[in-house]
Amino acid sequence: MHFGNYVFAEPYLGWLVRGILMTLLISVVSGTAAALLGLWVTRLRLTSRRGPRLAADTFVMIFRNLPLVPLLLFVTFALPRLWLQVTGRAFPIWADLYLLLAVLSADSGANFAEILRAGVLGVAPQQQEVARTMGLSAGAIRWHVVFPQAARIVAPALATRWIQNMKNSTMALVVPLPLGLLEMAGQAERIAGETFSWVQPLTAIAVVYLLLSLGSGWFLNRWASRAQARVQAGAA
Amino acid sequence: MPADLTTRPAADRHPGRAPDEPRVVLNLDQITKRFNERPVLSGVSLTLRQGEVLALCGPSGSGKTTVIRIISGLAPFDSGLCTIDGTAVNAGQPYPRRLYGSVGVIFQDACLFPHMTVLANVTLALRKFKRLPAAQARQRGIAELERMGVAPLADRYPATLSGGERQRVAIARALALDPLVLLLDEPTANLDPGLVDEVCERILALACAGTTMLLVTHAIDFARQAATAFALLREGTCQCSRDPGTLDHLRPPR
Amino acid sequence: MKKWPLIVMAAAVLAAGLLIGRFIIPGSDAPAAASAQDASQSTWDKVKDSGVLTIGIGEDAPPYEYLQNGQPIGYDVDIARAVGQRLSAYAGRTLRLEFVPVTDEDRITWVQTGQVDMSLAHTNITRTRLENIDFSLPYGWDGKAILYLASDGTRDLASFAGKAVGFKISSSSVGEIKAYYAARGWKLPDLVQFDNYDAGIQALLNKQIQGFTDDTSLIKASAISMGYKVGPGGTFYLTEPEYSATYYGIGVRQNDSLWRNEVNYALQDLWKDGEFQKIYNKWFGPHSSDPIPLGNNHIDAYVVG
Amino acid sequence: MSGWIPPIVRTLLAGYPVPPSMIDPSYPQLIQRIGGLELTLLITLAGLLSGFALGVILLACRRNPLTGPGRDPGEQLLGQAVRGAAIAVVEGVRGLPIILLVLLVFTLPYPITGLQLPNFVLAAAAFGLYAAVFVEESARSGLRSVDPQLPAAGRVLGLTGRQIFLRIELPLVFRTMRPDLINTAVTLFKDSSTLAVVAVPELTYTGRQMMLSDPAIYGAALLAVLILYWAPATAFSAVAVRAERRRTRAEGFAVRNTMIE
Repeated sequence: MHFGNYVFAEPYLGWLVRGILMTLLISVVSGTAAALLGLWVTRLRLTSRRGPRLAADTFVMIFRNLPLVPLLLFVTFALPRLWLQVTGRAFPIWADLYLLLAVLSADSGANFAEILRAGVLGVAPQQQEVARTMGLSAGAIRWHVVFPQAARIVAPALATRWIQNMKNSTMALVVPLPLGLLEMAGQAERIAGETFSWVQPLTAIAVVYLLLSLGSGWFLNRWASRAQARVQAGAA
Repeated sequence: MPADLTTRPAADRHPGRAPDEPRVVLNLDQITKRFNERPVLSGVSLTLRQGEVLALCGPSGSGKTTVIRIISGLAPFDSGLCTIDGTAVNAGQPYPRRLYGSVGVIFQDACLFPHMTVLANVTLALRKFKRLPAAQARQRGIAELERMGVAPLADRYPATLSGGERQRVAIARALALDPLVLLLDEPTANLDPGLVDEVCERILALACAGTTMLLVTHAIDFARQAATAFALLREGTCQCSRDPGTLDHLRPPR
Repeated sequence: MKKWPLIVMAAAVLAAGLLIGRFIIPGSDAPAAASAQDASQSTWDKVKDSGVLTIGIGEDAPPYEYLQNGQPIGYDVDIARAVGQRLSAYAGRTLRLEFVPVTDEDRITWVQTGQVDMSLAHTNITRTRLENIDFSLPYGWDGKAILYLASDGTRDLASFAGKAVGFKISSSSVGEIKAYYAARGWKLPDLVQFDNYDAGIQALLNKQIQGFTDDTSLIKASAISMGYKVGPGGTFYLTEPEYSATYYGIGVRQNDSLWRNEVNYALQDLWKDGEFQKIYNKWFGPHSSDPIPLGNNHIDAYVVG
Repeated sequence: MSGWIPPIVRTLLAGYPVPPSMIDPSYPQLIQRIGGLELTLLITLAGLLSGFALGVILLACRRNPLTGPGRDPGEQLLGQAVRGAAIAVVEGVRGLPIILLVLLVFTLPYPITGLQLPNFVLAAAAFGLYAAVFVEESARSGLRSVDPQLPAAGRVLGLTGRQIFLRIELPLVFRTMRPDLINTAVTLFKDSSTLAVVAVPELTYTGRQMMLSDPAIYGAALLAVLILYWAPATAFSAVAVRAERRRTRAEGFAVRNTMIE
């Protein structure tokens, strides 16, 4: 038995650092894409036109209630097969990263949309009316009046969901990816595979995750409570 | 309220009005509106000329706010004709685009955008609707805020303002767009008694400066001071006159 | 938010605890208390006393171990039963054989931690593994090659330089293929980690990767179980030559030579009276789906040695 | 085509058969033999029940009476320690991705305690912890919404702090927690799919094995799995939304549904 800190020795430390960077990349890219998707879907859900509204509602209903692991398994195994059969070209393995990002964005996007809708409904109706009498277009009303307020009203929920999205990047564990593209959990599994011990790599990434989620949680919540205080006091 | 304004009868402010009166800015002709099969307005007609201040009074629930919402395009109506600055608004048809921004509305609550500074509130439409460059919009915004006496608050957020200050900012925001007519929907109804005067004072000043306004209010005394014409909305119809006595029906019996 | 300082404090304590935990948690996954206490006692004594032999059997990996009609069968399972029978004879009592499924990640660890007395999970004898556990004499042998689609035409190992090649996680193939390519100055393949043979083969069918590598018997058997043929006229080919030769051993606890000897004796006795060959021929003989001739690696001399 | 559908469905619902020789006699057979959707549901239920109990315990630790006024410094210190531990557990579990929590729960207990537990128990423990955090949080926000006059009234009647917590506050809180509990159940149901990573033969793992090993089924297996997750999750979410709406209406909020176009 050896009391090692081999996780902090090469090459494992390098793998871990790489994994941390991939985790950050995946969570920031998918989080941003999800935020934009969520806004767009929210806008469609609240229009009076039936078609887009139905499509957006369906999107939210589907992706809010699908678990990520089987969804990722389905998408990263069935879609490349379909792509091959339809186009006759191979779907390269590194492009699974895009599928992963798409699934994470769709999942978080649907949840963002649900949260944002509650926010939009929380914006006083007169806010839109007064903006309209000022001659602002529907788009300008959305971007400058409704969405900024909606986001602030539900800021704590958005912050929580953003962190959830970061944590969801571990779902990449079920996606086959080249070693260079593995995120933290994948690298931990790789280290465990070579050292026959899960304890150290898992403990190491658990600490990193705690620091990431508690740290970003602290900043996001501070931002959220300030933002929320402003719109709530102002709406009175 | 300053003494000189309270003591002067409103009608005296336009002595010797010529028979060829100023052009009509706003004309409502037999506007009807039903809500859930219940008639709210059953034939409202009124005329507002440039420089006039029309006080629209009526008991609660008589449809005063509905009139304002119809004029500003926020609510549809069933029949009749609404003409603003020569442009007809027809029943059941979309509000003409060229009228956007030419009817300023002040709601009961100031309805400032809480996520923007006071100045940003005022300049938003200047930049996004009038397409003014940022510097010019800012200049214009500051000027309007100064006119309302709230320029020092330009960088504050609405949540930190008093009710009276908010309402003054809201007026500045509406005036920044140079509206043909300003619709005020009980601008002082939700204010603490101590804050009413500062707002009334500004509205009176606007009246003196010749701003065309439609003023919906419960405060009959204030209406008499500010207005040059009076309208009483009751049972879905409207009765207009230049006689301040029109409003007497509203006085609670003593 | 008045609660935050407290929460941050709690988080800091937790993080510090985990960091300190790093120094008291051993490098291996063995329970600190259990292994210290058991160090003096040989596994053989423990097995004789309790009458129970706990055997780790690998996860789904035909022909070594897989489920048929709900029963685990395969080469490893048969060897394990035969070895258990011999050990019963040595112990003078009938040992109850308890099979515990182990994953490829667990098969080394669980021997280290004593969760299983021995493990037969198509485990290659490698030096890194020998640093953590001991192995019996080899009871099977194979080589490692790259599986690829027959539609690509015949390919040699060099053609996979820089290409996407899948491997099974916790397999020794990843180290060996790197060493083989590095020794020849070829660009390393872009290695992709799979936790399942079938997953790798499906990705190969999807043309997401160009090859999948591991012990040839394992990947062949997986492909066959999925209904594909490997070799001329089949869906897949295997590269020739193999890039590494491998021997399978029964994993036993480190530095417990009494126990390892008993296991080795059992294997040797099986060999001597021909039972080993019978089991071997059942799975790898000329009539099996994936024949590997016995003796091509001089295993006989090694086992009896 | 239709010939293989019933076996697929049967396997997805009940899992692959487990050989008797791989069953540990020291634990009930049921939890070792079961698989597929049944196992998923059983783990959800076990996680929810243990999570509820653990959540209430965590909440009680967090509000323990030792930190109250009139306690001597030693008790205060102990109370603060208990409270800090409860907060550490809650924040720790909340800060970890569920896959990582599952991996930790499946990996750490043996090296630390030397205890060998069947997968089902470990899965229930992982999801019990996961659910406890939701329950604790929901109960805590529920407590905040309890009219402060009610505990005060209890105090006037001579109830002790514990009696007030158990008899007055908790029953009131449970009523407001109902939508959150349904949501937690849905979350557990969905997130139990992460157990596939540690080879627990629940629905996702079963579907994945089926997809990978049988080219004739391939994507259809996981499509079926997705539907088996989606349909109950959607139904229960709808129930939660209704419960939420009832709660909101009880609190007197109005809901508006349109946006200016």
